[in-house]
Amino acid sequence: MKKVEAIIKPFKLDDVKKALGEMNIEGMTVSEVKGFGRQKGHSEFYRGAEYTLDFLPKVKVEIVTTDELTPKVVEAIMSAAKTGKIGDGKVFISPVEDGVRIRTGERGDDAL
Amino acid sequence: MKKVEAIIKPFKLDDVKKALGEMNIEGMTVSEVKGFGRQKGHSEFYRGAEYTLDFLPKVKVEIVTTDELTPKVVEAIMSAAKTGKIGDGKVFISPVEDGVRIRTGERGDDAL
Amino acid sequence: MKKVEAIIKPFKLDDVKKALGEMNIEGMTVSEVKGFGRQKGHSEFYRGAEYTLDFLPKVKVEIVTTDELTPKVVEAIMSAAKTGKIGDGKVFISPVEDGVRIRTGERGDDAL
Amino acid sequence: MKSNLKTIMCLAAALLAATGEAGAAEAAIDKADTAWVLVSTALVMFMVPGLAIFYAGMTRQKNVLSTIMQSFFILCLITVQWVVIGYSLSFGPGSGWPIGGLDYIGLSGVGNEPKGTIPHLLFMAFQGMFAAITVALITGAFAERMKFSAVVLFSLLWAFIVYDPLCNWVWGGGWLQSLGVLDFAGGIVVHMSSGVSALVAALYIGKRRGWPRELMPPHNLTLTAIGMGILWFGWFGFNAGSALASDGGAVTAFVATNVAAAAGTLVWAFIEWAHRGKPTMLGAVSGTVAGLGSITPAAGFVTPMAALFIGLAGGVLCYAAVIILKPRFGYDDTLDVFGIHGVAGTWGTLATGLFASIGATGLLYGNPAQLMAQAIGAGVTVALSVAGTLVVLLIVDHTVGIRVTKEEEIQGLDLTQHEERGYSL
Amino acid sequence: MKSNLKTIMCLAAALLAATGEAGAAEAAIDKADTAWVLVSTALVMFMVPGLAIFYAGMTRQKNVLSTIMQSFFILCLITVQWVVIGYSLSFGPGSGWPIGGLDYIGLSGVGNEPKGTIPHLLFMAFQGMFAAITVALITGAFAERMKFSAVVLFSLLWAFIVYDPLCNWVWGGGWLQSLGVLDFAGGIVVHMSSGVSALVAALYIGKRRGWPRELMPPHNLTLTAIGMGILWFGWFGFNAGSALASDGGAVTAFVATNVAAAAGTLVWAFIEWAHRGKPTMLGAVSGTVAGLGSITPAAGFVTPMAALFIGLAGGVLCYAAVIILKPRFGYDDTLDVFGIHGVAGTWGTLATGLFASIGATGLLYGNPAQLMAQAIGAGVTVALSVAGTLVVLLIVDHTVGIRVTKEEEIQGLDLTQHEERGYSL
Amino acid sequence: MKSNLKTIMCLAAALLAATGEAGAAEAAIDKADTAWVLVSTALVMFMVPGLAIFYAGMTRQKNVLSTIMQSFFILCLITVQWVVIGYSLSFGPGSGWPIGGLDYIGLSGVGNEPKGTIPHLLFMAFQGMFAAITVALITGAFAERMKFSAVVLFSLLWAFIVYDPLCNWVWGGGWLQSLGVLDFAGGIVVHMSSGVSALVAALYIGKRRGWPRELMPPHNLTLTAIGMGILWFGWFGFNAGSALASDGGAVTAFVATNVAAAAGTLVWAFIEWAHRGKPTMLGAVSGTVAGLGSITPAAGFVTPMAALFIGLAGGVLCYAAVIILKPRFGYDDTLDVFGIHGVAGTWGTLATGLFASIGATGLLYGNPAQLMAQAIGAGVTVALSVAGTLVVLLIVDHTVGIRVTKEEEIQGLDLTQHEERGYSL
Ligand SMILES: Nc1ncnc2c1ncn2[C@@H]1O[C@H](COP(=O)(O)OP(=O)(O)O)[C@@H](O)[C@H]1O
Ligand SMILES: Nc1ncnc2c1ncn2[C@@H]1O[C@H](COP(=O)(O)OP(=O)(O)O)[C@@H](O)[C@H]1O
Ligand SMILES: Nc1ncnc2c1ncn2[C@@H]1O[C@H](COP(=O)(O)OP(=O)(O)O)[C@@H](O)[C@H]1O
Repeated sequence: MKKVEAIIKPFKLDDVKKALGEMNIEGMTVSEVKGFGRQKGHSEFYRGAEYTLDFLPKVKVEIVTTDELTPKVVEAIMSAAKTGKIGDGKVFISPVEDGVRIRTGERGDDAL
Repeated sequence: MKKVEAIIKPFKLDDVKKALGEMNIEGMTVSEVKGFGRQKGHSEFYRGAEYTLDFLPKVKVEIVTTDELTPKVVEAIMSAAKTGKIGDGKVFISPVEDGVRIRTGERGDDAL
Repeated sequence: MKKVEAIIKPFKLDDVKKALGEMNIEGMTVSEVKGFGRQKGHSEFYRGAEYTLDFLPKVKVEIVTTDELTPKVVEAIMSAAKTGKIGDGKVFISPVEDGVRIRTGERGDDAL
Repeated sequence: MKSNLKTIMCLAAALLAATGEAGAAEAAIDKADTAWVLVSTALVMFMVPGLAIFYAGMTRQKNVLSTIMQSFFILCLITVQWVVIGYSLSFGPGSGWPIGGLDYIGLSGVGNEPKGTIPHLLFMAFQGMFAAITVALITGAFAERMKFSAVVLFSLLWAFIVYDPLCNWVWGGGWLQSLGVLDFAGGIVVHMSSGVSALVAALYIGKRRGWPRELMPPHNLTLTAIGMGILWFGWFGFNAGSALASDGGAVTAFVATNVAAAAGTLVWAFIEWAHRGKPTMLGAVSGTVAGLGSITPAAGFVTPMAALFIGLAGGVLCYAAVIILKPRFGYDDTLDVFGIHGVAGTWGTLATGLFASIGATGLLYGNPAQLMAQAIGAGVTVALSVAGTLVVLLIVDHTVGIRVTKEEEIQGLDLTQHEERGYSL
Repeated sequence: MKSNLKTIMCLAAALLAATGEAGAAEAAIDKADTAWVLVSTALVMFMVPGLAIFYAGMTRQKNVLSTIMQSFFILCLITVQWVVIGYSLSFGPGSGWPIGGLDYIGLSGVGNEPKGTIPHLLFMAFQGMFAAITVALITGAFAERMKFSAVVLFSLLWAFIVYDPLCNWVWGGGWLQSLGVLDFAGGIVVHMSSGVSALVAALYIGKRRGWPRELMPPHNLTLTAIGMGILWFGWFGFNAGSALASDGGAVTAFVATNVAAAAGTLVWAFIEWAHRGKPTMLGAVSGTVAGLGSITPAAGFVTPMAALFIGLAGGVLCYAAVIILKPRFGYDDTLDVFGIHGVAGTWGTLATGLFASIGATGLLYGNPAQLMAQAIGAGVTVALSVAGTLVVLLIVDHTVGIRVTKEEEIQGLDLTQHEERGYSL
Repeated sequence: MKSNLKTIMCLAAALLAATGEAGAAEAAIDKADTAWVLVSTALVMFMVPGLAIFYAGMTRQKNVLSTIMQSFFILCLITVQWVVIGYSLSFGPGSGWPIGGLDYIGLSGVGNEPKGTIPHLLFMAFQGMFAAITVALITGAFAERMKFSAVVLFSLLWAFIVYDPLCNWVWGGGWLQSLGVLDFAGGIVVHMSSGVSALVAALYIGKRRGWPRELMPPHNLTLTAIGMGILWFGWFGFNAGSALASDGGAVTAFVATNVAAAAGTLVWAFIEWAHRGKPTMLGAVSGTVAGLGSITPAAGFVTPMAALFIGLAGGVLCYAAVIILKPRFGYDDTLDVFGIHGVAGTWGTLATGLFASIGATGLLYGNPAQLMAQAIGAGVTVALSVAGTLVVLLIVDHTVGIRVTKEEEIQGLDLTQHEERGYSL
């Protein structure tokens, strides 16, 4: 089992969800994060004080999936989230040892 | 060391916290996330526009713990978070290589 | 590749960012979390109801970096985030198997 | 131009009247009084959305819209009930027991002829706002757990069974008024009636799930602060408008209102400071309402210094009720309608019997009968509110049902009763 | 002291006039009328920030400040346009076709001499607030996608090309007024003109990116609730202030306003309840505006019971327009300016021709000519609004450009047009 | 009925007076004036919660309640101080130097007898609101870092040491008034005094931790927008109410206020647009306050076109102070009380000496002495404010201590001073 963790642009979330849905992946967890990277943040201006924010709103999508499906999930995310402009984000893959579905107690790949 | 990551229903957080407290686990980190899964979201209605939201508010609890305690932690969470209804959530276990307590510099299991 | 995950005090974020910037690490993802630990939360008082909150606002910083740089990253965070008082937080290191830059498709260390 | 001629007619008539017939003089409308009561009516209306957000800021986020909706909907519901029949039941010519006559149904016969020195229709409108806000006040007691259909039915029935009779008795020429009970702007009719009924409703419907074990902090106190600002502002119309004239009586009530509001705020904050170590903003605004509620029945009858004292004592009493009594008795009056409006209204009603010195005379000025009358008024109000509210609650419970399900309470009333959410930030 | 002497002069003059010269009587200022119109002018001003936050609560978070800024800036822009030239174009002595004269430019000749029974300058100020809010209303149609420079230019041009002429025709002694068209407080001049123009603008600028596929829930309905409270409150100045006197006419309008607002709210909520299963708060306040918009042209001419009916029907019609028509036709009038103000204004204008019974006579009271006049007024307003708004849009589009880029729309107008953010919570 | 008879008496008296004794005429209360001043008093009260949320929106989230609490608490504190002693010190019959007499302590002798054409008690209440808001304005300078106990003590002492004497000198029959200094509605007494004192306090207490290096964006500008709406609305009572009559003087002040507010807004936004590329909403509302502050001392004395100019220039000057001067001098006046109220008040005070043409004559109309008087008034105000505020600060610092600890500042004043939080969203 792997965890695929993607940091993407917020307005791409819908597309990513749809792409994953098409490959019958329906479980995922999403959170709002702030990204620091090469993409520069916007500036704001209040009564003479200018702030160039170095963080940008991003969305983190986490999907735990089987080893087998992992490459496909990564690919689906990549093509759905890509705009080709700086700040498109990253996908990280890391190992997961086990998973449990709380409701049923199912373990491993059955829990996904 | 393992990281136990549980996605649960928000109103179950208190119970989970209590269950973990009873086994003397007091360190944990909690964040608000949105879950996509089998459980269907609620619908909202505004001036003729109906939205069926496909995400649901969930809470993610992360506990880094020793290899030894891991199964007990998982079990404690499972029994505390279970309602038996769809959407109860998941627990994922993944490897952690090291941990440090910033204040003291302690490492490994001592840092927990 | 490793993921370095630090739970720190919110007002230390700037210092951590600066410390990492000095070692040319510019990519990171930050999220707001609530921490439960030894540090006691504040209390609030509303019309006779007193709440001692057991969670505290914390910031989670995630940096995926090369195996080589990992110890330096951890050290930089530790010295920047330290106040010496309870609640300074933790750093956890875990394995990451691969990373991809969505924009270019670059993989592995190139993606960082 | 037209109105100018009218003014002249008026003047001429007035002068004639002064020299000749007193009857004609009674019939004259005063335009300045009209202006002030127009403004006051608008101000009291504004209090209802003010109350809605004052309340809503103190609930949990998942119930913010339902809380607003309740007050706002009641404003509309009672406005229609009032023009159709409520005004007649309250002020229609009739026996005064148990209720006014039916002559004014559909406002028939209620036009711009004078009622005192203002148009009758304006008097009707001003009074209608009082009916609306009184009902809205009660919603604070059962916030976060009542079905919306139950709120609607409860409000309508309560207006008929409690408000209209009580208003008739105290203000509409009924028996309490004949008895000499004084209620300048609604200490009895508005605050006591809503406060006592709120307690009954809170006891009937039961505690919120998890209360008091679970944390239920106010979700957005900036709303509460805005609401407080509007309430204080509107209260000038409520109290000083109740003089129904732009004269010294209005000024007396205005100053008393302002001073008592300030006194209530300060005393609550200072007690909290002494008792708990820190003064809270929510405490301060709670004290404001306590002061305002306390002065309401007395506003036009007392000096500024008496108002200061009434506000101070009101703050102390309400503090005690909310911070000490409520936890002891363990009832869940969500937003402390009883602890603040009920207690303040009762205190103010009695205080009127003590301190009245302008246009009426209280105990301290040698008229113990007034205090007795006030006590009777208060007693009757408690009795009517308890009995009437119980009847209403039983009817509601056995028809549409009163409380949301456990699941709905957990998910919140906004989504389950109204299918919408307060914030999508 | 000074004003006392003045009063006496006044009285003396009035008495003289009553016995002697009618001309002098015309010239007298009534201080009570002045007080009421002063208050009303302030109330109408207050409606603009009320509208700003009413609107802003319904947009997405990234556009909250831009939405507020638009209404607020327009208040200022039109205030200056009005005193410099707009008032003259609207009310300056002139032919009435196509527009008033230029005598009052820079308010020359506009002082505290009487205009009716109030100072002329006050009449000017009161009318100026109407001009401002009318323009601000339109912004709801193109919210979340128009460049700020385009909003500014659009507003200024629209005031000249649509508002000032229409105001002159209906209220400034122009040809529609001569024709006998009735518009008590702006059903035609304010609501129809802004509502129809809003539809034209929404069609011209096109849908928001992603609409209606993407979710665009209101980001903060507590703002909308506060805004609604302010709007209702201010509407008393708008409608009852339009009597320009503190008299029975104002009272009639006040009561009609209140009753129609309540009726519109109730009917919208109940229809939603029946039709959708649950009443929403946003629906309720939408109904309030529908009721208020409907009664505006009729307010001073109808009985409370007629107002009740006008409000009810207004709620039904606007509900149909917003919930049924809009999805069918698929235009993106962001905040339903047409569906609510346009529809309500039109209905109210016609309803005036049906129900007028106080100071005017409608069809139901035997005067079919009034309905005909109203229909002509409505028709002309549609024609002028469509044509005028199109001209304005074309000018704006070909000079500063009308719509933000796709990137800017995604990032939001707050950051891209104003370089600031609503919340840093 | 009762008031009708009174009116008639009044009329009779007035007619008698007109023919006979002037003294009796002076004593008459005008009910329309009373209505307008009642409303105005309520409006000025409403400005305080308006200010509270205007300010609170600009602070960081952790200080939102403390900011609201400060203004709100001051309203109450000063209300009580005023009725107990402040009014006497300001307006009590006395020498005028350094302060009024003690005759009015506890409002003894202050009843509903006429003061001008309104009840004396109403005059007292109206003036009391000015005292309260002046003190509240200062809190913007030391927001986010002063102990609550220090705020309370500071406010009370400042009222005694700066406000009451200054009010006496300028409005209470004191020496500046005798000198002919004009201040229609508080350019000197309210805006200059609070603005200059704010600068002194900001310098004394020092910068906020991290300022200007750290980002401190306003946490919720929708609050600031609501606050601005309330402030503009209330300012009509502030300025036009200062005519103390419902007459042409009030209308003049009303129109001037509105025009200057609009002009200040437009000019700030356009300068920002030119200078920075984009106009901000916060800039726009800052310009509104600049325009309003500038016109305050002049409101009843100038034509609408002069008001337009005064507002424009006020916007330019305040923009320069806030955007250019403040960064250069590096003082941390958190919410720009000096840069806006101080600068606008000073400009308006001098502008009154230039543009006065109604009921007074300025330099441009041939009376250089007026400008001189205004300059003296301004100079004296600066001197008193600097000296008085320093004394107050020293007392506060050496008794309860002035600034929170570093830890408290980091955690925020809401939790550390009031043990509550603004939002639990
Ligand atoms: N090393 C990293 N560790 C964690 N998150 C990262 C890392 N590098 C980038 N990110 C995340 O990815 C986002 C996009 O990165 P950025 O450098 O802006 O553009 P790009 O993905 O086009 O290279 C960042 O905002 C940040 O949230
Ligand atoms: N494969 C997955 N990866 C990450 N999170 C998941 C995954 N599957 C489910 N989740 C999380 O668990 C929550 C509950 O899942 P759901 O399918 O609704 O019900 P159940 O847990 O009863 O099967 C989801 O809302 C989501 O946050
Ligand atoms: N075992 C753990 N797993 C996950 N997060 C933890 C764990 N222990 C502590 N934390 C996080 O670290 C924060 C600081 O821990 P705390 O015990 O308060 O102080 P200290 O770091 O000084 O020991 C906590 O608020 C929590 O967010």
